[in-house]
Amino acid sequence: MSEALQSAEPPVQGNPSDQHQTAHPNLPPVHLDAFEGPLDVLLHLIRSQKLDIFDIPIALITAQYMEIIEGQAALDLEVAGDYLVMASTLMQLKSRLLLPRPQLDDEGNEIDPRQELVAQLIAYEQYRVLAEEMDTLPRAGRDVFVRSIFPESDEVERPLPEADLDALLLAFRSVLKRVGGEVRHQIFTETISVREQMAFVLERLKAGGMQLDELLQGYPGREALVTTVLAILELWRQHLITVVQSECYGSITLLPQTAEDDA
Amino acid sequence: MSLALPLLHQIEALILASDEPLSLQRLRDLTGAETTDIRTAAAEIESFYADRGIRLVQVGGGWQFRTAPEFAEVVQGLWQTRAPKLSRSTLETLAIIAYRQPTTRAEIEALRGVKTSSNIVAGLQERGWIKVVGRKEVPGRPHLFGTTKQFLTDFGLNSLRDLPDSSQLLDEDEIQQIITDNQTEESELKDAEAQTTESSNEVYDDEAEA
Amino acid sequence: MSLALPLLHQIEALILASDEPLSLQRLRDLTGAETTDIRTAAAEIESFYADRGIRLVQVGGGWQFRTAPEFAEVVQGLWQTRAPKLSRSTLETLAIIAYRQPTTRAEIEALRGVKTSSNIVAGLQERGWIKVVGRKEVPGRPHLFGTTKQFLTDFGLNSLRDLPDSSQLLDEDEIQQIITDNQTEESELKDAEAQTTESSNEVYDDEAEA
Repeated sequence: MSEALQSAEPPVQGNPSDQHQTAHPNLPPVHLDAFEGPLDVLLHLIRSQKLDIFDIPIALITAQYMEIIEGQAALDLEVAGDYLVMASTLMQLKSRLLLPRPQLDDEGNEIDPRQELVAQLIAYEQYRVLAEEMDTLPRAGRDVFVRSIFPESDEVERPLPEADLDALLLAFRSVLKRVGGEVRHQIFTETISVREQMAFVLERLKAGGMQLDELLQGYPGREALVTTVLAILELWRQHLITVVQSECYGSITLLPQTAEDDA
Repeated sequence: MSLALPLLHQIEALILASDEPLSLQRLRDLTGAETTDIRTAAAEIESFYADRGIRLVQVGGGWQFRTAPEFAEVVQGLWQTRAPKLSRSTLETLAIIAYRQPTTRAEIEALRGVKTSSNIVAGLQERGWIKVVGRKEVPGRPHLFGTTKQFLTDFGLNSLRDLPDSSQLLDEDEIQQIITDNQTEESELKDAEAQTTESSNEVYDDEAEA
Repeated sequence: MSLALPLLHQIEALILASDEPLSLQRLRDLTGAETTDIRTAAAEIESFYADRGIRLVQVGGGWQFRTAPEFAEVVQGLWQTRAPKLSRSTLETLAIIAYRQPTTRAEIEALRGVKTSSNIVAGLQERGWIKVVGRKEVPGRPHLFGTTKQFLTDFGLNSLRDLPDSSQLLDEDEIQQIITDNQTEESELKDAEAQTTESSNEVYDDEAEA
């Protein structure tokens, strides 16, 4: 409460060669993670202290900015670059403002060295505000919902939907992004070929039991063989089939669980 | 107008958005209202739509909005120029079956985090993209689903091996992100898997060592 | 009730049955009715549903039934998972693309003053909200991004003109103008800056017209 009041002090009426040489002592501490970059930090400093964006007290802002940057325990290298570039821009501005003779444009008017930064801040601030407004629009799937299945009256014959591989892969991607823990681990370590083979073996066993040798016949190549054996082991592990070996080194029979039970 | 409007409108919204017909039980859970009030509201909605283009009908143990039968012909026209799209829930269900086959509805639901309506599974079967390949030997002996040849043909695949590995669908950053996110939720997910894998895991491990 | 009921009810049925917003053009093709009659009917349906649990809204260039926003909470109960929040970086990137399209990643980065991770752009593409609409004819020929119909539909907008405050958005020249104005009129500008932005806006508009 008191903090808020203090930071909402009367507007600082800065001028190019402003007298504040030290950081505002009452700014609440901030963490860079809360910001979207250097422009966001500067806007925060300007707006929270009700400074005039068209007449930014550069010395004050630079000091405050540097304090925030230096206050960060560890800067992510990827983001650090953008923050450091801004730091040097601010320092340059500060020294240019101290020059006795200001730069003039073609018509002899004074060029305010802060102009470019101000333009950048205003442009960014607009989008920052618009982004917030956009987030408040009633969003499908968050605030409003549409029908996702379309059963019509029985008289309507709805044609079959078309296959779309990209959409299918995107759908699985979003499932993968949501799941976690062991499930995720399992999904990432298994290969699709074992899964495919599992379905195939189950299918072949639908009619009844089968000798392992018989099932493995017609699998040329070591890889296919290994995949099939892995599939059988996985099916067995998951209690999807029964593996029977009547005697040591005897032939191995694979039984579908269902056939046995249904009989 | 015997009822507070909000309940009636809540029910209307719920039925529109639901993936499956909404049963009385579900409506009670979702709205917290009494059975009699829900029945009254549903009856009011039904009579309200009785002579419009939309009907509230009772199907498969629940309520659902459907188009009025007298407009069947005009509605049919919708798909003459463009085939209907696959819904997100259908796509997710199909993708899980493709990648995790043979798999059960329980596993699909565990992965999707949502109840998967039987409409979706039935629709995929009807489309000829999935089939029952067996039953799982757990209580209830649920069906095990797998994809079909038709699925491969329609999606332009020679074999399931043409599908990219799941690890290729996400990049390193995303996988890392998931790992971080999940470390906190790990325990919640244990339940879902326990049913499907863990118990059988132990059995297998024992036997393998023997 | 200026219209024959059948048309109104036909349109109602068609919109309910369609898996995407139904445009005027398609409604005309499907019903064979006149543009004005369809508009009148749609307006009547809209007002009919104005205070119910379902709303008829115009989004992405067509009409669609949606649940009323005030029931978001109860409808959300249908699913165990909630729509994930959009990060500020995602929203800002999307806002820049929406308001400035077509635009490049370099432009987005220049405006935000930070690198935009490829994940953000990829994530927006995956949601179907943005797409590559061309290439900019500068060295490297970078992709130009724009928003999609899906974006309009998901954000409840009928067209890009419905984006909030799009008419007030200033371009570089306008911003330069404001800065110049403010520097020459420094004395008047010692007030709150909220005022300054607005008033200078008007100043610019006047000059633009002059």
